[in-house]
Amino acid sequence: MAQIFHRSTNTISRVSIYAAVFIAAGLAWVLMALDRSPYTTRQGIVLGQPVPFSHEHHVSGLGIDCRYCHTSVETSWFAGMPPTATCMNCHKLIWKDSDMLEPVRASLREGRPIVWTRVHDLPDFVYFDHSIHVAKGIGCASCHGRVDEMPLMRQSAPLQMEWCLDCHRHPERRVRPRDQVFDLAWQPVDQATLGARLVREYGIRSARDLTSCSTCHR
Amino acid sequence: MSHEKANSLESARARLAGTRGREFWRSLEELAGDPSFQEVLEREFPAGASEWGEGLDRRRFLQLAAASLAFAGLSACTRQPLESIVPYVRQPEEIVPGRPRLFATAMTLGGYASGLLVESHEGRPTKIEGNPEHPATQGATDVFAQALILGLYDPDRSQLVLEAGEISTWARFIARMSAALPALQANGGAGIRILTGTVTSPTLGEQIRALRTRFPKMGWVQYEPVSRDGARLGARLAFGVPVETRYDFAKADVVVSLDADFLVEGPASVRYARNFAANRRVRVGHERMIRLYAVESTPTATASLADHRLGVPPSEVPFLVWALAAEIGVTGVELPKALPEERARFIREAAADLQRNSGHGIVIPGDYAPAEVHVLAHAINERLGNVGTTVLRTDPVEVEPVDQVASLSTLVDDMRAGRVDLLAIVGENPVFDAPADLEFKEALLKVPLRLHLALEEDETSQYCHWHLPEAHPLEAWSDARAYDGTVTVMQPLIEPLYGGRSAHEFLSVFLDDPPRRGLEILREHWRLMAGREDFETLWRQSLHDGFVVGSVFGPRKFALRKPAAAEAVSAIRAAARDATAAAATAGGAPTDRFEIVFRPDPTIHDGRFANNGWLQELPKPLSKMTWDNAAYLAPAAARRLGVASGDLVAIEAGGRAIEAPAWILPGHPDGAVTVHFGYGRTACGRVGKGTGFDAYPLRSSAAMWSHPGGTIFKIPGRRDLACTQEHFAMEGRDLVRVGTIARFQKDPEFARKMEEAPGRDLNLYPGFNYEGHAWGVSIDLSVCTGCNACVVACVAENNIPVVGKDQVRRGREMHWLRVDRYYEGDSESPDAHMQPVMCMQCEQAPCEVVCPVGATSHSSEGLNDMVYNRCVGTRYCSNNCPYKVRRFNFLQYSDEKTPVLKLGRNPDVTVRSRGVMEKCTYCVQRINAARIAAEKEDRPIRDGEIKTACQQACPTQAIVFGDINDAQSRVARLKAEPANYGLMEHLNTRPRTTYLAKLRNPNPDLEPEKT
Amino acid sequence: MKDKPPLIAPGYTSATVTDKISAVVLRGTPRWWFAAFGAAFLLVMLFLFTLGHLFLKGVGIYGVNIPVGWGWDITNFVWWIGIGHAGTLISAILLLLRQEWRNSINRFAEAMTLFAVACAGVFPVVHLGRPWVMYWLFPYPSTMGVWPQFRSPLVWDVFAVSTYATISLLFWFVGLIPDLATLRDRSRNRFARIVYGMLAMGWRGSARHWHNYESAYLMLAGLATPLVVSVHSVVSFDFAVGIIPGWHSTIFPPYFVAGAIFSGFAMVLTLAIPLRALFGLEDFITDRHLQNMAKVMLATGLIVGYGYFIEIFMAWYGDNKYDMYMTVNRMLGPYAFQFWSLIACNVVVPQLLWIKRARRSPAFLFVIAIVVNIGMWLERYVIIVTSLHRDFLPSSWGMYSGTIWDYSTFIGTIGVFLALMFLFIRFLPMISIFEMRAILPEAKVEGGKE
Amino acid sequence: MKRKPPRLYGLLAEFGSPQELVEAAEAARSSGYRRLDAFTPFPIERLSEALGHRPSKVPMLVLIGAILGALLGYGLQYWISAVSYPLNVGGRPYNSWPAFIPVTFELTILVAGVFTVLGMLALNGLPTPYHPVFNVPRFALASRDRYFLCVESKDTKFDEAATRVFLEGLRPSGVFDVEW
Repeated sequence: MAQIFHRSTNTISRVSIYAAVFIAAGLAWVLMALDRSPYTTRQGIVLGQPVPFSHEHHVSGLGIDCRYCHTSVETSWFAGMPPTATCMNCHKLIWKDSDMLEPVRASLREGRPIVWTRVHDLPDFVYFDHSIHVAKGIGCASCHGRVDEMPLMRQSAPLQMEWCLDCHRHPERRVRPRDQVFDLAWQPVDQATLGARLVREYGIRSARDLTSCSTCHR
Repeated sequence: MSHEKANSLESARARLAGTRGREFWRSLEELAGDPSFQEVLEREFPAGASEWGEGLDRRRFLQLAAASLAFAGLSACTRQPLESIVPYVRQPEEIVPGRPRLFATAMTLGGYASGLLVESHEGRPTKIEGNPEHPATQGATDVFAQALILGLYDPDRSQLVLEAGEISTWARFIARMSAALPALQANGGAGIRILTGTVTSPTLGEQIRALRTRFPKMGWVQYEPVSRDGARLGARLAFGVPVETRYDFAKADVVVSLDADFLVEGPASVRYARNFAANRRVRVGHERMIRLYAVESTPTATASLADHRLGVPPSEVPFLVWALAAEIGVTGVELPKALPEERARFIREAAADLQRNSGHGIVIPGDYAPAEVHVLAHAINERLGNVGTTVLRTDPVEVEPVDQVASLSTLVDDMRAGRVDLLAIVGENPVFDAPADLEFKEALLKVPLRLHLALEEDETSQYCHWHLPEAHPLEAWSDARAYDGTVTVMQPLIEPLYGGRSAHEFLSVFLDDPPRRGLEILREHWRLMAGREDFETLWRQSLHDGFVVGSVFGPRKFALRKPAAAEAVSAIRAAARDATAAAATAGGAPTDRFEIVFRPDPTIHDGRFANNGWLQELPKPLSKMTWDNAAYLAPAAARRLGVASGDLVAIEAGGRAIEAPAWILPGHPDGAVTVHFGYGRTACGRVGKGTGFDAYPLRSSAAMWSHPGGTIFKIPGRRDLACTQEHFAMEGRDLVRVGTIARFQKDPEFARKMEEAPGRDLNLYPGFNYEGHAWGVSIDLSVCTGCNACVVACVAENNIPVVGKDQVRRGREMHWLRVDRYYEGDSESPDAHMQPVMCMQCEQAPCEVVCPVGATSHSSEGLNDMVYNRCVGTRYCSNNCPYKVRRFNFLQYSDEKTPVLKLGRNPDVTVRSRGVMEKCTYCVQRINAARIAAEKEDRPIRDGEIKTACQQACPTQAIVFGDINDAQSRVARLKAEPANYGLMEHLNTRPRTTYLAKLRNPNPDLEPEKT
Repeated sequence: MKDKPPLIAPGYTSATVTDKISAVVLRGTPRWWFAAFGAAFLLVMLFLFTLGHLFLKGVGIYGVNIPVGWGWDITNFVWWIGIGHAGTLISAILLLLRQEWRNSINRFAEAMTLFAVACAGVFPVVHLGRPWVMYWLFPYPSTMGVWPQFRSPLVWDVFAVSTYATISLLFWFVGLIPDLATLRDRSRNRFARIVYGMLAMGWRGSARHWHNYESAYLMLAGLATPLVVSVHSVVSFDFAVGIIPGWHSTIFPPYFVAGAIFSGFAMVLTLAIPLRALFGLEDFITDRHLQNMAKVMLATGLIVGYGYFIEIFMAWYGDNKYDMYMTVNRMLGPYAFQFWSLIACNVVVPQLLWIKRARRSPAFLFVIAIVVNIGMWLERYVIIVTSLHRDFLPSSWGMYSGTIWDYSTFIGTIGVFLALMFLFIRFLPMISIFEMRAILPEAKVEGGKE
Repeated sequence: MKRKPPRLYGLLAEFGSPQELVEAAEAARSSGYRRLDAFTPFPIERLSEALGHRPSKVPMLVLIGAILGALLGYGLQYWISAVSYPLNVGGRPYNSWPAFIPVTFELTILVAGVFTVLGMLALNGLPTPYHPVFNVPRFALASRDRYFLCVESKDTKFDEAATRVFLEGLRPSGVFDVEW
């Protein structure tokens, strides 16, 4: 009987068997990476907006407090989006004929709301409440990042469940004094002791409470 | 074949006779092994047929085959689509985005108002509660109030002004009217007729008065199919003047109900239910119960709480009242002769009991009982000295009480005689629901100009020149009086979705030029009422509270006419004579002869709610039937007729006949058949079309609520009825645990002893312990009337979808909370027991253990969480749930296509999609909201701060939710009661929902205590 | 083997055995094969169509409801898994027991196992409300940070079934290697030689090969034996772990396993009898094989019957009103017909196998095998449906019946099964050639070292 | 000292029956040949003895696999249920070990099984699609009904001429050169 295969096939066949294992593992890894990649989470991606609003300019530049625009952040699950009127409070005086702001003026003129693209968008089956997080001393920056350094708004955290869980399991790592909540630049001196103390003071519930499903899902 | 069926039922009867004592019997037909029941059981075998949907062509085949392959390639990577966020241009001051607000308003049914609180999210009303401050209704609601929201968003509501079927506008209509009016005004408006329902609204009354001054000769007709003519006429006969009677069950010890469903039906029912329950609850240390005797011509939910029940054909009721009056010793009344002993004894004991408790008794006649019954009831209460304590008489609440049938028939005569030039029908549907003998439609067509203001394009609009969309109660300004006279404000929560206008605005077209808007009209009239000075404060106050403080009618003395009772008795005699005479002449075998009882449908009322999916799918309190009505028959009667539930029968009365499916209703008096109005709508929305049969054709102006001489016979054919509970026996399982108060006093723990529950230490594993809150619910079976308010409340609160008749028949209804109904005792007059069942939130939940993906697990506070977005849909949890309270989205049930329906959904509860399991969560969204509020204020959650939707709606406050770790909480104290027991506790599931055994308070003389 | 008929008809040599079996694969395709495969393929298309409709409309197209959350879907799953037991059992346990007669049937029994398990695997997926998230049942690091819930028998199923599928595949393939070498060496067609050559991985039948091979084969058998027992036990846990009367029963594991073997052998007979006729292999799959299998069926059938009996006995003896009601309801309730026909199929009819003449007649065995297949399907149907449709609260009792979609899914999987089976017998030796050689008289080697 | 590789891989003798082969193998071994291999259509126990093979290492690999599988199985479940995301499921403890046994068992079997097969292949140096013995045309019959004995040229005692004579002495039906 003549040989069917060439000598080289010995090596090839053996190598390919082991290769297969690594290829499979590799694929799995790629999938998982993709699932956590900015492509999926939109982390750090700047989305198109009708008006190129700069948090950097308004917050660090002009020193406007978060609550000036996001009025209901302390009272409602929804932080609140400023109505056109709020913008115009200032912009009827300054930059009042810049083309950039035309959509805003138009909105007020025609009574048509400005349609922004959501940057931080949780799935509809997740019930996140701004007011309680603020009340328990979770700073804006903890989730939204250094907004004061963002010329254009972008999502800074992955906003995926494992990320939420991380904080619900270890609130002491994120909690800050209530009066520092809106200070985006605030840095802890000794978070370990501070966190432990604040968790006690603010009566932040145990991880077992905070990781119960119905805490966020209903 | 009807013979053999009869025989099989006969054998059932025989076997039933054998059972006695606390033995429970099984649902009739099954016991009889009736083949037709097997049919009901083997629900249409090739069910799949209906699933084919659109026809199957090559392309669809390939499409499907491809889909199945494509499915194989689904990857784990899911990316959310971009969403936009749209702020206000100018944000209203008072609105905090994301925070719901509550507004006080009201709804009317049969003209009477009940106070409501409506929850509104960014201007979208989403949930209705009772207004706890309202003096009349005190925060309780009935099913209709709960379902009002769906009616508001009903996409089938009429949306266009129609002139002769052509699209038109309000402006056009107004122009036409101002053109037409002068001519009509010429003869003092003699040709004008306005047809409304019962009117208690002061403002509307005022407007009509104004109209009359402008058109002195015009006619105002009040008619609605479900009204209280008997009561009105009775009052007139008894006192010579219109009198409103209301009852205070809080002070009563003995109640005799004469064909009255007073706990579930009628303008005052929710309040009556609350007071009655308050007086019937038994707790350690407070061990007295109000006693209820019920005489009824058709089984009612109220009677499921009765200690003694007597079912008789409607024609017998007057005799029993007569006998009662005689026993009580009402002057001028002596005992009727030839009363069967069993009934005589019942009346005798009831009378004795009443006399023992004179001043603390109530004899309450039903709204649908004939005038004579009301007269005698007045006399009896008078004689017993109940008047002033438990029975209160006031001026009429209606603006102008009239005999509605009489006023309608005069209208019809006028129309026939051509005396009517313009008929304005305001919010009523007489073409559909007027008594058949009047032949309203034919008369209507003789009227030159016919206007119709209504919520939907119904049977009447078809025959009117103008159809005008009416504003929904939640869209309009108005006012109305509650049953006790309290003036109640109705304020709009939302601009009319479909450009509708209120009755006020409609009448204003004939009054003012230009017509005024509702708010203006209302304020104007109120300014008159209030008198100038403090008007604004009164207005603001009333808007806030939802009613005018102190507008309740105080009780007054009315002199009972001496001869009234005697007259009533002779009237009864006369009626009986006529009936026998009629029967003698009437054809048909005497076995087929039946008295016919007419009732409004328990869920869709007189038909005005026919297009409300929530109410259509709501099981009827007693038959548990959905999406249909039926001819309810006594088992014995069915046996004689040889019919089984679902078989078609023809019912004939007064020369008119209808076809209806029969339904065997245990406890229904033999010799009578009950049919419900409201179904068989021919012109209504998609939901109501083609449901049930129309019973109005049998109704005549002479016999509005019962017909003495109808005939029934079986005809070929069946109608498949969608019933949510097919098995009514407890199979000797201690599900509803019943005992008399005597037994309770002897052995308070009797209920617990019925089935041993394993001790808490009996466990392979160490259990979890719950520090902090531990939520639980207690349900008091002694006061549950099975009125279903909790069910609809749950549906509204939790975005529970409507699945339709077909799916219900497949056993796929979605109600998280159901009211189980069991029968006990003899099939001809059994005791009915109601048991609300929702998720028990078992501490050792069988469902959780078997979920492969952990989609259901326990919260740290002992809630059995259900995470819809994690569920893969194995249904294993439901299989393993002993209470079968889990519901599965077998198909895409929640409507995602109709935008307007989305407005009404509760934004705090996920809308479930196809393929996921769902169930009661103790309204966890409310728990979380309350917790967040409390934690923001650094305070603990107060007991009673959280109310589940079912608890909030419950008229009798049978459901109590709270923290069982807090020994002082109401729920904890209830669970400490000896009568407290858990359902299926022997399975060691440790349910967080427990029940208080159902206690009865029978009269020892009528029912000696068994030992 | 005194009076016993031989395992291989006399007169065969290593050469003739090799040629006869490999001929089936290497010689041209018989006409009937195309017809048969075509028919099976049509059913496969029906299957795909049904799946498509299912994924578009939802699991509601099936008859399932509340209270009966499982119906045909899980019934079919358990039925197929059960059938999937004979293969590994024959190969593994009988190998350990040195039952040489297994050698001529183990190969296609194993193939049957694989295909049956494949069909079974379909149902846990299609019965889901949201099949597209089925992968949540596997432990992988998701962005949700949540995992499967390992207390659930369904997760045990996932592991049991996938393990069983993998091990059966390995076992089957290892068994194939020497025969693949044979085909490599015998086939004239170059392409075939390359394919078989690659699969054979250069097997040379060297003494060292055989040395390791045999020990590995024995090891696999040793592993597969407890596995095969565990798999159906785990499947039975789906029910036994539940608290529903009629499910919550400790005897389920043993009698499910027995039932599995019972139905498995039934299916082997159902396939073997026509196959040996079609390919004229009566010399290798002799009547003695059929009789042995008949005896196994009789034995396991008796165990199953005992299971039924003891279940009823315990309901009465345990004096639990819920169990008692369930039992009576099974026997006299709306599903009494299904119950009694299962008793007839699984307990009564197999008793005919006591008769020697019955065991000797292939036609008769074939009929009995079919009957048992039906009976075992009914058994699962009765266990699932009658237990669920009336459980604890009478208020929630209901009825169940399948829909045309239930039927088409089931028939579809039968199509898949047959299609795979036909491909197998066409392209691979359906009888293990080398193991047949090994039991030839000429294979015996006398004498030896002392 | 290095010898240039011999011309042949070895010499292959063909026999008609297992009996003859076994005897030939014993003879070859007793006359001092060590680098021997025999090829047969089915396993023959005595052949291994004749060629003096040591007990197979497969069982050891199986044991290792089984242990790894068991650890992996229980470890996975424990970590997931008690460490990674502990949830109160039906009041059961986080580490409800009785419920974790089935999966542990299945993984034990799975890993052990995979080790068995891969181990067997590895020990047999498979896959070897190309092998010198395939150069001998008649070797195709090794998978049918012929029995071969091969003396490899690597054998210290191997000498092409002498070995051929020796093999001829065993009365085979033929002796062939096995080209590299």
